[in-house]
Formats: sequence, structure tokens, C-alpha cells
Amino acid sequence: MSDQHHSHGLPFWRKYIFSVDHKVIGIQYGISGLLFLLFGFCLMMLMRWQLAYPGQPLPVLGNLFSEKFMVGGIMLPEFYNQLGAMHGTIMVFLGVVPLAVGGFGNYFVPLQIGAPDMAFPKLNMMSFWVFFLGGVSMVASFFVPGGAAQSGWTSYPPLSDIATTGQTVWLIGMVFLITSSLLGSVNFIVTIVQLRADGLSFFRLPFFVWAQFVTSFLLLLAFPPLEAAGVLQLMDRVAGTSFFLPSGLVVAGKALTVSGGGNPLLWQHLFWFLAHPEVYVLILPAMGIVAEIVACNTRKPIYGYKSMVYSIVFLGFMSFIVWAHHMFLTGMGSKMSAFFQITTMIISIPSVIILTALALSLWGGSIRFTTPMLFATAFLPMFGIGGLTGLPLGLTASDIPLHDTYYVIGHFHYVVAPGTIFALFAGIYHWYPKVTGRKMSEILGKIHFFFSLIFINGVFMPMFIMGLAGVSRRLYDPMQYAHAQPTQPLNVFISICAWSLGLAQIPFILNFFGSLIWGKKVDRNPWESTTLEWAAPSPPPHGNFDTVPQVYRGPYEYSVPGQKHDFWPQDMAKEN
Amino acid sequence: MPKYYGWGLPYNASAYGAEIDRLIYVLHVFMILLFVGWFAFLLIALFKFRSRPGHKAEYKHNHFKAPSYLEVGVALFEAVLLLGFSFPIARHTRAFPAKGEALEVRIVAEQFAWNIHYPGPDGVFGKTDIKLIGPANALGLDRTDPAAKDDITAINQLHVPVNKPVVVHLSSKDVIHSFFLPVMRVKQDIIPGQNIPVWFQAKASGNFEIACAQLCGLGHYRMRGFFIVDEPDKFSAWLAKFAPKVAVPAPVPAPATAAAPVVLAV
Amino acid sequence: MSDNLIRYISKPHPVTGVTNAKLGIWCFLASEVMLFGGLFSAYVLLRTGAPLWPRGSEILNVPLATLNTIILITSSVTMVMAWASLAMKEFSKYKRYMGMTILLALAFLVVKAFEYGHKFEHHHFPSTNTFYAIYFTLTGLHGLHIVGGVVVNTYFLFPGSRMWEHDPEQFMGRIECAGLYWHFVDLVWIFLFPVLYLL
Amino acid sequence: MEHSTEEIKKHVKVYIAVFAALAFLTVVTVAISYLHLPIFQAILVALVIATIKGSLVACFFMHLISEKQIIFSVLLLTVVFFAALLLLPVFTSGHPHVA
Repeated sequence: MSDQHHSHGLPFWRKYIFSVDHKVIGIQYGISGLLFLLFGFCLMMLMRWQLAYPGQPLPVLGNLFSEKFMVGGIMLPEFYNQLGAMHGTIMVFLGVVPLAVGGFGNYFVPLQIGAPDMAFPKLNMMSFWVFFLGGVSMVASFFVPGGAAQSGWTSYPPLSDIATTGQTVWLIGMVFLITSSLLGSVNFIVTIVQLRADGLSFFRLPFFVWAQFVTSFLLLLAFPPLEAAGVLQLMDRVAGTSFFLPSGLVVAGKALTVSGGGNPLLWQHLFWFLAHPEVYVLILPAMGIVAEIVACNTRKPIYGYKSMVYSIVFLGFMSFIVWAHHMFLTGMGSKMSAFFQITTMIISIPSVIILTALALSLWGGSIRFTTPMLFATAFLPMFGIGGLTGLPLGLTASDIPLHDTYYVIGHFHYVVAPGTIFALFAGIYHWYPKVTGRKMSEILGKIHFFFSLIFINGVFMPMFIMGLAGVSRRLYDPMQYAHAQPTQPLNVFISICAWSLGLAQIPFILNFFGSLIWGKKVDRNPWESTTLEWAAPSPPPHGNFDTVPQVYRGPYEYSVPGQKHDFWPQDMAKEN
Repeated sequence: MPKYYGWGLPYNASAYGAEIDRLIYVLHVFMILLFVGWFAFLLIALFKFRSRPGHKAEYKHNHFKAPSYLEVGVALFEAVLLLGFSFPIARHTRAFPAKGEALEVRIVAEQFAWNIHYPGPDGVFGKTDIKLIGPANALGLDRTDPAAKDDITAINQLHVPVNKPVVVHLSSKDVIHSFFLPVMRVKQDIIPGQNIPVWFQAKASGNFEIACAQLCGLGHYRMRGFFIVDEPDKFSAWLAKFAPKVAVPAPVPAPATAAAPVVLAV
Repeated sequence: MSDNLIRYISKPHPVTGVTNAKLGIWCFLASEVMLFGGLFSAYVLLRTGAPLWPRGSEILNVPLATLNTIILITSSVTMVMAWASLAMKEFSKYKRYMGMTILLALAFLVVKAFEYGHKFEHHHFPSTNTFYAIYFTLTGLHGLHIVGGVVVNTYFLFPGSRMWEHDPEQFMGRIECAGLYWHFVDLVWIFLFPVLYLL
Repeated sequence: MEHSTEEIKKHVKVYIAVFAALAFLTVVTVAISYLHLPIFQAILVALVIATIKGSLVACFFMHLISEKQIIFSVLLLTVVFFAALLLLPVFTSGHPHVA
């Protein structure tokens, strides 16, 4: 049932650019995601100069920027705020989500469920190109008058309502990105429900597929309210409405000529209705990747697979009703703040279950310390720190001094940077052989891992100290406040670690491209893994499998007693 | 003079700040214990079960009891945090002092300054009107209002007496700001269109800071105010110095359209 | 292309009992519910926070909106009749009903345009007050959905209907999905009408 | 779904009946609005009628009445989150301290 002939006849642009093959689209998403991650990281490295050495001209690079951004190499506050807003937006919506969901999801969900493609290939292509438009608008917004959006990635009105044109471009970009995610999530849900291979029941699905399944529901149901909010803010900015503008505003000494009557908190509700589930959109695929890699590299089944599945479903569900813990300081009533504190405490339980199950999976295994396994193992304590430091932020009393400080920055970066992004690196090292037919270099991989691990902790650990000291986030010049001055040496330290972290990515970039040429050629199943993607050729042809796979058992049948090999693939009818 | 700011929590000058600090310490001890225990387990597992010749993975899992205890323990501890710490503290921070017992102050935030408004000896805030806002009258205080005659206004300087409850009524002229007194463990978002009260009581005098904790525009980083806790007599002296001369000529109300030159912008 | 490899395009999945497209369109509609949900939530929050809120019946044109309600309900019936005609293998009837659906949708848009024009003449814009702001946003977004429906239905009336000849089953599935979308747009209006015009 | 012509003809009758009901309810809801009930009752009545009309459309035109379980699961989830989206913001900041 091979369909390879079809794709050979296609012209280049249909095969590699406007392709409907989930694998090509997955690679497109993945590469764009990686490029945006690099771009977003560069924005942050610029900010780190200003934070470490406020008001000093940026050496060499400083002269490359126009007067709009830097004067004599000294960064303007406008530019700092643009960098901050765009770093957040790009990392979340253009970096991690496209790589984790668009890239890994698109490439491996159909393979892991034994499907020839996604359920709606043309829709899939459209999602990517709509995403691409969104990405282009976001980057282009730096060049409109006044520069890019500068009201933070949260874009709280009224500030964002009265901001420069960049904000309008940001909103348009967001509408594109949201539309793309919606189309994508419909595709994932239908694919996972309908196109599983025969015998692949829901409880035989690899955990990664479960993670993508729950993630898709989060995207499907949480993103539209932000689209609604985006439309409302566009109306405020373009049509002069006052959805988020109360009556009687005076900006810079002049009364605003708007009707008023709006409510700034409306935006925050609609925004966080998405943005809290969005946190789980970032973390769930990462957990899925880690589960795959841990099972494969411990050579034993995942501990408590079923409770992990129940936990991830519960986690997804609960993530819709905790959002207002981002708004504890907006003056809500004590009953509602109690409600959101309780839901926030409850949602920590399934996360603890998943993390514990993954850690317990190591016990009794035979652990291979391959590069993907190193990244996956590091994910566990790093995500643990991120999760634990969420605790003081989830209680209103301890949230008071910590809210909107560097403590928050440290907390969520531990979740998404050494958490999710490490898991994504793990996924790249793990699945690279499937996508290219070659392995990445272990030596370069280990260099990449150890330096990244050290420097990333050097970046985020000191932030907790700064946060406890009360240093607010989004400060162009922390030296202005007496309470922020004692921790300024930490800022210098963080910046040096951040730039070193940048250098530590060079081995990865070399490895990523170099291995295309020099990487060791591998067969279908180089890691001796059990799940279905390893039953397809490397790289899989158009249509994926040589024969339609039939599934006989669960996803992690490693070291089954009485078997000759220590792995028993899902599609193997007889004994191995 | 104690050192107010360093690498940990700032100096606590607040009557109820100790409770919040205690919660933060308890939480961090718990977090560190949990993490260290869990991390030790991780390291042992990684070492003990490393792949090596002659070592094989086990298909069957050990039936661990500890994780379920751990889960229950964590859940119980979270319940204790909520019921034993967070809710009682919230009840405390939300229990406003009785009228007349506290010093009442209005603070109107704007890009990028804190306008402080004391009601004066009569204890009543004078009327304000956005039409009156101008370079010399950032609050838009209507001095023709009898209640406004004795009102005292200041910019970026909040003086309060020690050991007396203070209620601050927060509002904003333009965008969202966040009123942050690090030493007082007070932080409250200021939502335009709303009037949100917070209260605190200083237990030590000193020269502290007001910070803005919510991104409010280009000058957010320098929206710094002074927060001065004085002995009661010094505070009264300061108030007296700033009190308006009794016979203030009523200012000519400026029409809304004749907007003053923009002095408050960056 | 790879389409022919993908299962359950025209035949339902033996376990779930639905085709891919049907599950897909329902998921899409679920997201649409949340989109309008966000706007309704905005409406509720603004209204409960407003000291004064106009009764829609006093400032909007109820007779025109009632006419539009009837038009949209009728178009829902013709849409479902178009599908039923295909089920009875009467292709020419399908074309007639589908044509009627599109015409009714266009009539809805024309009435809407009159309403908008009338408001603009009296200098009532989205910026006038929060009521008009949410009125124009909700009806405008709903209008865009109508336009989308007209585009899709026109496609299925003319070029898309060629599929009937070689794969009637899949074509019926498509019309069912288009119908589901169209009824949803009608359903949204059923709630918009009282919320904006009558209350 | 297999559809015999007989069945479809029955369906068509149902569609016509539903159409009549929808038109009737539209007239009713408009008529009631001219009674100028107090706002709370007016909202209640209008929303009840709209819900009935919406259910008719969903059940019969959209065939929800004979739909498969998988669709219901998706919709149930949507309804729950829709309710959260509609209610929680109002509960949380529905009564602002007006300046």
C-alpha cells in the first residue's frame, strides 16, 4: 500500500513548500519554531545588556541599531519594552508551541498512531501558512512607526489601547496565530480519535499522543476567548470603542475623547482564560516527549501509565478554572480568591503525580545515558523547581510581595526553559534519526547538555533571590529603586550566564546541521524502541508505513520476561 | 538605621508583615525539603540503575507505597497552607480598621507619578473633577468645595505616622499601575475606573520606597515614590507645613478643552 | 494524493460512528461557541458594570431584526431541505434549495446593511457608547460568519457539486457539515436577537 | 447513517414543524418584549425562549437528537467551559468598587 510514487511526481514547490504531507509540514513548523526560539533568545540577550549595565552603550552591536531603538548604542526604554513584549510573544506563540505541537505533534502523532497522514492534510498546510503569516506580521511590527508592541506579552489595556501602531500589528498577528492553532487542534483531535491503527485502543496510546490530545482540546477551547478579546482590543484601537476603557481617563494631562464605560479587567479575564491553559499547552507535550524517552532509555515500562493518563486529562480540565490566580492583586472578593486558590492547589496534585511517576520509572531500569535521556532526566528536577515555586504564587498572602517580581519570572521560566525547552531538545536528539536517517553526535550533544544545564540554572536561580527582595519585572533600569540596588550584582551574573547559554547552543547548531552530512546512518529503530513510529522506514516515505500497522499491545513493553529482546514493538504479532 | 534592602525579603516595617514572611519561610523550607528528598531519590535511582554489563531492567514495578503517602502528604500540606495561613492572613489584610481610627489617604496614580491626597483636619476629601486637571493641580481638586479647603496634596511623597492604621484609597488616571510598598508587604493593582482600598500599619519609622509593580509605559522603571514613616509629632509637623494657607483664592476652573501643556508626559 | 489512504473520509468510523469531517466540524463549532462565549462574557461584564444600559428595543429596529430572524430560520430550513434532497437522491431539488439558502443569506445581509446604514446616518457608531460597541462587534462578527457561509454554500452549489457524480456519499457528508455550520450561525442569531434587540 | 427515502420524508415533516415552532416563538418573544416587563423577568423569559429555539435548531436541524456519543462528549466539555467563561468573570469582578 505504498504511495511513494505520487510524491515523486510533484514539483519542488508542492513537495517541500506547499506540501500537504504531515512530515514536511512538521519539519516546516519545527524549523520555524527553532528559528523563532533563536530570535526570541537574541532579543533577551539584548535586554540582558541593559539590565546588567543600565545606560551603558552596547559595544559593537549598539551601532547597528537605528536611532529609533538605540542612541549612541544606549538602549531606549521604548526599545526595551518592545524587546520584553516580543520576547514573551515570540517564545510562547512562535517558538515553543509551533515546535512542540506543530513540529513534534505533526510529525509524530500520525506515525505513533499508525496513520498515513493527518485527517485533513490540506487544512494542515493551511494552518502552517496562516501561522507563518502571523510570524511575519510579528517580526515586521518592529519596523512600523513607533516599533513593535511594547505593553508586555500580556498586553494589558488601557496601556495597550493607547500604545503605538505596533500593538495593532501584534493583535493582527495574534489573530493569525490563533486561527492557525484552532485549525491545527481540530486536525489533531480528529486524527487521534479516528485514524488510530487497528488494535490501538486509547489505553495503548503512547503518552506523547495523549499529551497532544489534551493539548489540542486546550487550544480548541481556550484560544477562542483570546481571539474575542483580540477583536475587542482591535475595535478599541481602530474603531474607537471603549471595551477596556472606563470613563474619565486622563492621559498625559489630557482627557481621553472616548465614550468610556469599559472595564480593563475584562481583557485580563479573557486573556488569562487562554493564557493559563497555554501554560499547559507548553508543558504537556514536553511531558509526553519525556515519557517516551524515559521509557525507551530505562528499558522498562512507565510507572503508573494509567494514573498518568488520568492525571493529564484532569490537569487539562482543571487548567480552565484556575486562571484568576494571575489576577489576585486586582482586588477580587475574598470568596472568589478562595475559590481560585483552592483550584490552584488542586491542579498541583496531578502534576506531582506525573512527575513522581516519571521519577519512579527510573527505579529498576537499566538506564542508558544518551543525550536525549540526559535532557529528559534534567527536565524532571527543573520542572520540579518550576512547579514548587508556583506554590507561593498560588496563595494570595505570599503572592502579595512576590507578584510581578523576578520570582514569577524565575518560576515560569523554570517550567518552560529548562523544563519544556530541555524536553524539546531531548525530542530533537531522540527523533532526529527517524526524520533524517542519521544520528546526531553524542559528544557534541553532551557538551551542549552540560553547559546548557549549568548556565540555564545560573540564569534563573538568582531570579528567586531578586524576587524575594522585591525587584519588579519589566524594569528598564533596576538601579532606579533602592530596594533593587543590592541585587544588581546578580543581574550582571545572570546576564553573563545568559550570554554563555547562547554560546552553549553553538555545538547544538553545528550538530543539527553537521549530522545531516556526517551523522551515522541508522536503520528503522536505532534506539530499539517499541512505539509505532519506529516501524516505519527512516525517514518515512509519503504514506509512512510499508504495510498498514496492526497493534497488539501497550506502548512500553520493554524487558518483558521470556522475550529474546528487551523491547517488544507494538506492531509485532509474535514473540520477539 | 537597619539595612532595609538586601538579598532576601526586605526589612519588615509592617504590623501584619510578619505573618506573610512566616508563610514565605514555611513554604520555602517545605519546598527545599521536598526537593532535596526527591532529588536524592532521583540521583540514587540514576546511579543504582545505570546501564552496565550484567544489569537488566525489571519488567515488573516495585509496588511503592511512599508515593501515595507523598501525594496525600502534599495535599494535606496544601490544605494546611490554605486554611492555616493564606485564608487567615487574607482575613487580616481585608479587615479594615474602623472609620475614624485610621488615617485615610487617597493616591491617584498616573504615568509616572503618585499623587497623594490627604483630607486635612476635617477628615473629608474635597471633590475632584478631571476638568480641573492642570499643571498646578494634578488631582483636579476643586478648591471651591468647602471640604477641599484644608486638603493637602503632595507628589511622590507619602508620609504616614508610625503605629497608626493607614487606609489608602487607590485609583488611576490613565493605565493600570500597581502600588507596591516593599517594606510594608503591600501590593495592590490599581485598576482605572475603580477605587480600591488597602490598609497597613507601620511598626517602625524610616525612609522607604513606593514602587510601581505593573508595566505602565516608558517611565515605569522610574515611577518611584518616597514612603516616609514618621513619629506622630514629626508627621503632624510635616502636614502643617504643607497645609494650604487658609484663604486660598479659588482657582479659575480651566475649560476641559484648553488643555495645559503636557508636563506629566515623559 | 495521500487523501485516498486516509480512512473514514466518507464512511463513518466503526467505533465512533462518525466521519472525520463530521467530528472536525463539531470540534470547529465547539471553538466557535467559545469565541462567541468570550464576546457574550464581555457583554455580561460590561452590562453588569454599567450604571445605565439602554433597552435595545428602544434604540434598535426590532421589526427589521424580527424579519431577519425569520429570514435566517427559513434559510436553515432550506439548508436542511437541501441535504434531505440529496438523501432522497434528488439533485435538482438540492440545487434549488441550496440556491434559496444563499439568496436568503444575501437578503439577511441586505437588511443588516440597511440597519447599519440607518445607524450611521444618525451618527451612531461603535465609539458612541459601550452598547453600540458590543452591538456592532457581535452583529459584525456574526455577519462575517454569514458571509463565510455564503462563500462555502456557493462553492457547493456550483463547482463543488461536481463531486456528486463520482462520490455522492462524501458530497452528502460535505453538505451535512456545511449545514451544521449554517445552523450554528442561525443558532447564534437566535441568541443575539433577544440579547441585543429585546433586552 | 443510512437514510431510506421513507425516513427522510418523515424527517422533512419534522423540519416543517420545527420551522413553524421557531417562527411562532419568534413572534412570541417579540410580542412579550412590547409588554415591557421588569428587566429581570424580561431577561428570564427571553433567554428561556431563546434556549428553546436554540435547542430545536440543534436537536432537529443539526440532528443532535440522534447524534453519536463522541460528539456529545466534545459538546459537554464545551458547555462546561462556556459556563465557566460566562460566570466566573462576573463573579470575580462583577461588582467593582466604583470610583
